[in-house]
Amino acid sequence: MLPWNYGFRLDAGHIIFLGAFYTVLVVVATTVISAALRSRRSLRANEGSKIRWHADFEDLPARDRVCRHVLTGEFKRRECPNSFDCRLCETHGKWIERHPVEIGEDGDEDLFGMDFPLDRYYHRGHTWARPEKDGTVTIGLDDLGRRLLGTPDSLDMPMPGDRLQVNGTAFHVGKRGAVVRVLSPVDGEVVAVGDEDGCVRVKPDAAGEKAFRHLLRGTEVRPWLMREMERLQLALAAEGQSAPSLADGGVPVADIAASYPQADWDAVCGRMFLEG
Amino acid sequence: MVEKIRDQKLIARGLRRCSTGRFALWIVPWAVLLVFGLYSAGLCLVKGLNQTNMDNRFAFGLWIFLDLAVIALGAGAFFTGFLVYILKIRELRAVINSAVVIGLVCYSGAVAVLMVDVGQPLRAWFTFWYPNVHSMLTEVTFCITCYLTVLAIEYLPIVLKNRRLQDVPSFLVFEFQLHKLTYVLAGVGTFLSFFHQGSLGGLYGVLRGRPFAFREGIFVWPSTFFLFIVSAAAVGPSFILLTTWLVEKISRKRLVKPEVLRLLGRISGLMLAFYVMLKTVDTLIWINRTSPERGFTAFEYYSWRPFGTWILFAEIVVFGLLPSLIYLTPRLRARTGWLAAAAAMACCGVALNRFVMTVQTLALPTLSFDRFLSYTPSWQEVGTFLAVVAYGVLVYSFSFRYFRLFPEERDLQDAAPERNEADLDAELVSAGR
Amino acid sequence: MTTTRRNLFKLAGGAAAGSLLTPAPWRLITDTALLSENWPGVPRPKRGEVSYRFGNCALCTAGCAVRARCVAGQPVALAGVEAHPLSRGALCTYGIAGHHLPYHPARLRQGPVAEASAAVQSAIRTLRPNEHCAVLDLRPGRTASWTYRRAMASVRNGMYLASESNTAVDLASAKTVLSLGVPVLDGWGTPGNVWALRGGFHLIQAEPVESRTAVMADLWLPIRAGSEAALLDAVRGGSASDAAAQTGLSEQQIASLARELRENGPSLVLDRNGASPMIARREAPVPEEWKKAVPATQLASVSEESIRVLLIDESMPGEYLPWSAIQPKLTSDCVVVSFAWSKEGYGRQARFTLPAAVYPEVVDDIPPAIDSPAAMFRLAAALVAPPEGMVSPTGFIAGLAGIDAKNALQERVAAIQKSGRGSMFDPSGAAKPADLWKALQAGATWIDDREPRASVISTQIASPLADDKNRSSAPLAIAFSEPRAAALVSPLMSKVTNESGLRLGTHGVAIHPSDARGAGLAEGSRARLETASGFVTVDISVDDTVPPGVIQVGGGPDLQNVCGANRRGRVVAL
Amino acid sequence: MTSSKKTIKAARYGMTIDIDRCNGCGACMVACAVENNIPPVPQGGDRKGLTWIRVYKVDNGAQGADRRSAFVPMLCQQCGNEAPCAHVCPQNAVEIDPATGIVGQMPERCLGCRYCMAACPYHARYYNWWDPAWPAGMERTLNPDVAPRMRGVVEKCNFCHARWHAAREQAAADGKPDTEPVNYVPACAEACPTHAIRFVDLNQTSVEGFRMLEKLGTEPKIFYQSKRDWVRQIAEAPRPTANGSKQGKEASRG
Repeated sequence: MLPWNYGFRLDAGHIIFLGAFYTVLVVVATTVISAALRSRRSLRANEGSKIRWHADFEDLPARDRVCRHVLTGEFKRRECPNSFDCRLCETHGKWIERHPVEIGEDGDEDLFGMDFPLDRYYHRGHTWARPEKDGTVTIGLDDLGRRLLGTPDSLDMPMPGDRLQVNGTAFHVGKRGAVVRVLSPVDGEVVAVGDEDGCVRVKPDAAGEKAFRHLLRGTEVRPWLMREMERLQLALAAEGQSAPSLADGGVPVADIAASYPQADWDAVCGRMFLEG
Repeated sequence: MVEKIRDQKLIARGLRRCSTGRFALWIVPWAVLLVFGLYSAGLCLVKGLNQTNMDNRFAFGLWIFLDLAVIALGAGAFFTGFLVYILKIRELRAVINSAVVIGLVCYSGAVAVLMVDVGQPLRAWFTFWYPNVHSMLTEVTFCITCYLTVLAIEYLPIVLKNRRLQDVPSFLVFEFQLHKLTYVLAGVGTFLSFFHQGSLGGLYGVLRGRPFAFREGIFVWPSTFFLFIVSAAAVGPSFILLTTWLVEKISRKRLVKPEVLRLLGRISGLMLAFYVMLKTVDTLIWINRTSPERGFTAFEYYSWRPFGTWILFAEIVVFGLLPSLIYLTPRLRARTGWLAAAAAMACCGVALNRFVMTVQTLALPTLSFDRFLSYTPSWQEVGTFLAVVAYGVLVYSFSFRYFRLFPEERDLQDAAPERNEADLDAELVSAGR
Repeated sequence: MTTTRRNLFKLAGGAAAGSLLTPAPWRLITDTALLSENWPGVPRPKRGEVSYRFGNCALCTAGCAVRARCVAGQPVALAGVEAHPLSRGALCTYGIAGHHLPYHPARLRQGPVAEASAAVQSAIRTLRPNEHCAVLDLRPGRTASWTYRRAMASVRNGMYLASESNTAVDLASAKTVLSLGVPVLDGWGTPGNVWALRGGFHLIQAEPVESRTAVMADLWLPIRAGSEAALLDAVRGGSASDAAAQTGLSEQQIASLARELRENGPSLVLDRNGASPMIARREAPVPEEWKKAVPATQLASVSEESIRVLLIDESMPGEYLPWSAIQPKLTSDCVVVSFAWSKEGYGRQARFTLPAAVYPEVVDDIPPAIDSPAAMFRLAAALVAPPEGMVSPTGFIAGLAGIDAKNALQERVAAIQKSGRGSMFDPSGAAKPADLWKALQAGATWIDDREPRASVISTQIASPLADDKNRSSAPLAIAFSEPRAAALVSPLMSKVTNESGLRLGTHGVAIHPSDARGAGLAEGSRARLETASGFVTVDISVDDTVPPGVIQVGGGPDLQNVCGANRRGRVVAL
Repeated sequence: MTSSKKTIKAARYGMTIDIDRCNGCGACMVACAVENNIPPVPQGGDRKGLTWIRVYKVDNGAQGADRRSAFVPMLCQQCGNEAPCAHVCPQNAVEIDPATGIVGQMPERCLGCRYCMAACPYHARYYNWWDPAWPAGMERTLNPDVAPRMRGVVEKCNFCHARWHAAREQAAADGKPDTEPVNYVPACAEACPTHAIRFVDLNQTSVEGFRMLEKLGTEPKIFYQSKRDWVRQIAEAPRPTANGSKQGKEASRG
């Protein structure tokens, strides 16, 4: 195998055979090593949470990966290519230039008995972001999210100074053995935690419409929420529970978890908070 | 006590698996079998191969047959990988993970048995050290070891995807990056498999002293080289089909869309048809030229009970032509039952072929005054054989329980039979307006 | 710079990586291969300076000349001596591995010597007048035999039992040889001699089984087992039709056989108990004072229940007399002492079995073989030292009689030298060595001059054997396959017995598949072979070259003992 | 040693075996075992045995009185044209010595995969199924020139290669050109009491005779001789027999 081994002959056979063998070894080794190096690099550049979101997004069932414009019925079928970051999406850009989303007047909006104020942007992971006067942004769980988790068993909020990334983990909430990571709707640095309960004040990296382009707002909210209710139903149905269907106008109770004691809440929350 | 152990946290979110207790009940018998097998293998290692019923004439026995068969069945891993990553047939992503696990099981099992089978396992590395590059066995050894490594690396992402492990950021990231490069490994795997599947065939095709096995060659490789490649590629998908079907039956879950199984069936069927054609041609050449030239007329081989010509018929027609026809008949292919049956037949076919190549070759006398010998494996050999089976079942069971072998599984379990995706969308869209 | 742990790791890693680029580690691995060469449990042969020693094989009376290759004095290989006038460089299968015998696991290593001699002496003291103290000598014609005869002469009612040893066959002058189941080409005479003369005679082998001799014979007559006598009568002028009926040959065959024996003379007929014609053979000279020894007595002529003390010397293997023939001659309180290599043979019946030194541990002379018309005197050299506790039969028996036989061999040799008769073969090449004794110890052979006209004695052959009187109804006719009984054979004989089934082992018998099926036996199964004179446990091998109704038996003493006197037996599955 | 090999003019050692002179006594087998330190195997009969030369009893296939038998010593046929075994060994444990044409087996290199045994049409290769063991004390009779093989390796006839070395050293010591190991003869040929086995250098002497399974093209260097037609036919491909009964004989006898 090596030139100084007994019986080593440098004839055609050896050259071809060992050549192929060593090539294979080299290729395999390089693959693994480069994978290792790359991951080292991306860890350094703490893209950890981004990659986690990508992984989760990949694992989402096809039905949950649909483009926001499918929800609104504007497109027939489209799977989101940018893992819900519409800021990177030309299609979205072009589309909203042609027909911009009309934002309803401020004030609370009651959707299926849940409270979805229109003064804020909604993330598909059931968080909202509200730009404040001072240029900071408040982010928090939306009403469905709150009802899903009810009164959480555990809650680990970020520290002031922590950095948040869009679709990165904002905070973790524990409920009935399920620990759910809640996705952050914005990029930015945490400035204050919990002056409203379960809310975080963030100093965003970018301001203006573009910074919130990936979030749902105004008339988009209703169909999305409708879809979410459907998914909730599905998730519960998958748990063998009869869910409050829209048909009978059932309204999710304040603490949904409490009313489905048997359900594997881990699965339900995982599904609803877009966790793989 | 079993109830105490809660492994739910390890199970991928949203996948429904049986209770820990029931899982344990399923595992225990196999574990017992494995222990027994390891004991008998240990006997062979410690006391030597006199524990087996192999002898100077039957230098190879049950184990070599096992190796060849298992490696042929494990070919699904490389072939599916090839189809998914190189030919970009995305549908098969549904089974690729399962295929990798099967491949890993088969190959590691085969290598383990080989280590018991050789008289001086501690000298195994000599093959790398003083390789005789003209020996098919060298080719086999090199390729199989390399490919086993490749499979292990391909298996890694599947493991790292486990829910708990994913919580460790570095694992998560590494898995992500490695997954992006899998196509390279798939390519390498295809290359390696091509050669060792082939050289396993060559193993017997080159035996100039054994006219029953000897085949004329193309370049340095006898025809069996290519026959083995094709047959392996043909049966690999069948075996995946079969296992998937079995797992669906055992776990009483829908794991892949029926279309995927049908696709596997069609691919397998086409390859099988091709193989049957090649095999027939090869056999005819062998009967009419190769064998007579070396002083042996083919009918002599089949004059020894129990190896009559029926074995040839069974190999080519019953377990070759028939399944390929089933596969290629759309009406039958539509039925999962038929698919499974065809798959089973195809697997039997390749197993029979490997059996003929190994055992029958050695049983037939070459010297005119020598005699036909029969051989029955000793319980130690059988035990070792069973150990591999048990090992396979265990590894697969654990992988199935804790890793996501069938990415489509969750979607399928959501899409409850009464309401399917399409009208769900419709409803939502209408609701959106 | 400061050496942090990290740096150290880096250094180590770098060193390791770097060393991989040098041949050193790889060479190391290559050399570790040597480890597996001397695997634990594999014996390492001892080295030493190589020497060659000459001697003669004592396993049978052929006494083939042997050249032993010794390493540090220990014989590791035996070969024939080309130049030897009789054995001509040939060694038989058994002789080639003779140097293994001292290490045979079944060898006797100690025995009740004191008890034995006490018992014998008391028995002798209380001998009643009509009772005898007898020595049974399995290999007559040796100097030791003379010692026994002398000893018995001085013991009250002493008796020396042995078969006739001073007759020979003149194979050289024979033109036609009819062998009735005698393994002529497989150890009957001196292999080298027989093969050298083989071209000179026409060999007709009449034998139920196609033995190794039959395979090589010019003509093989597959006669029915036990019909030898009938065939012989026919060729001697008896009615061919009866013979044809009994032997299963055609009358023409018998007729042509008879004609050939008549016309293509001189012809020779061989049989397991003798030959015709046989010629008397002078014995090598012995000292005058020995002559007043008792003569040899044939066992048959001994009266029943008259032997009170029986001392059996089976230390040198020979034809085993079946115990069933011996036993009637013994008194109820008979003391039987056997000097033997192993428990095989008479060990089972003797009250005391004393361990005797085995070839090649003792210096002993070998009587001439049946195919040597002239007397011979040669010694089996002692190539290895016997272990502790071995009993010398001559010492023991001479001790009983109170005679001194330590230097019997030298005295005999002196007598030979004095006679001035004979010629010498000396492997070292000296034609007429000064010191005969030294030369003989170094492997030389003394060969007597042929008598001008040796008296021809026609022994009666093809004699009906013991149980033919009361025709045993046992289904199987016994046919011997191995030339002679060796109590011990080299463990390596398993190559020809177990590992290839070429020969039958000391307990091997072969029967036809149909008989095997009948007895519910299969290849390799153990069974009990029963004859009128007892039974023995045997290993069955199924062989369809053995005709149905025949059982071919191997050469172990037990088999000889049980089958020697019988023509029929049966096998019973165990 | 390798250096002196270069000086030696290549020999092609072979054998002629006169089947008509072989009486199947088995002396060759025992002599071989003695010379090459081949241990007696504890069990397994003729199928797990170790005997580099094995004498088969063959017959003309007739039944009853017309049946005639002969003995055929089978040893490694020392194939001259890329020996099947040498070709398949994965780690060069089988090497053909260009100086002698002897197909050599290196037990210390052998992995015990037994591929060579499957490849050999003459079944002349044997596997050490057992640890080599001799009765107590008998190790003293081992030949110091040949290292006993360990369990789990393949071995076979190498024309008593140790004797070849010894003979060459002897020749050198006697001042003869060490190119001719004059008194080199394998143990079996030396032991054969009937001189049926003769050892020859095929480069020096031309021999006639037939070779086993000649059509396989392995070019064996063992030449068999016989005047009997049916004996010469045994070298051909198998005589088909549906029931193994006839062959069953060799089952028991060789």
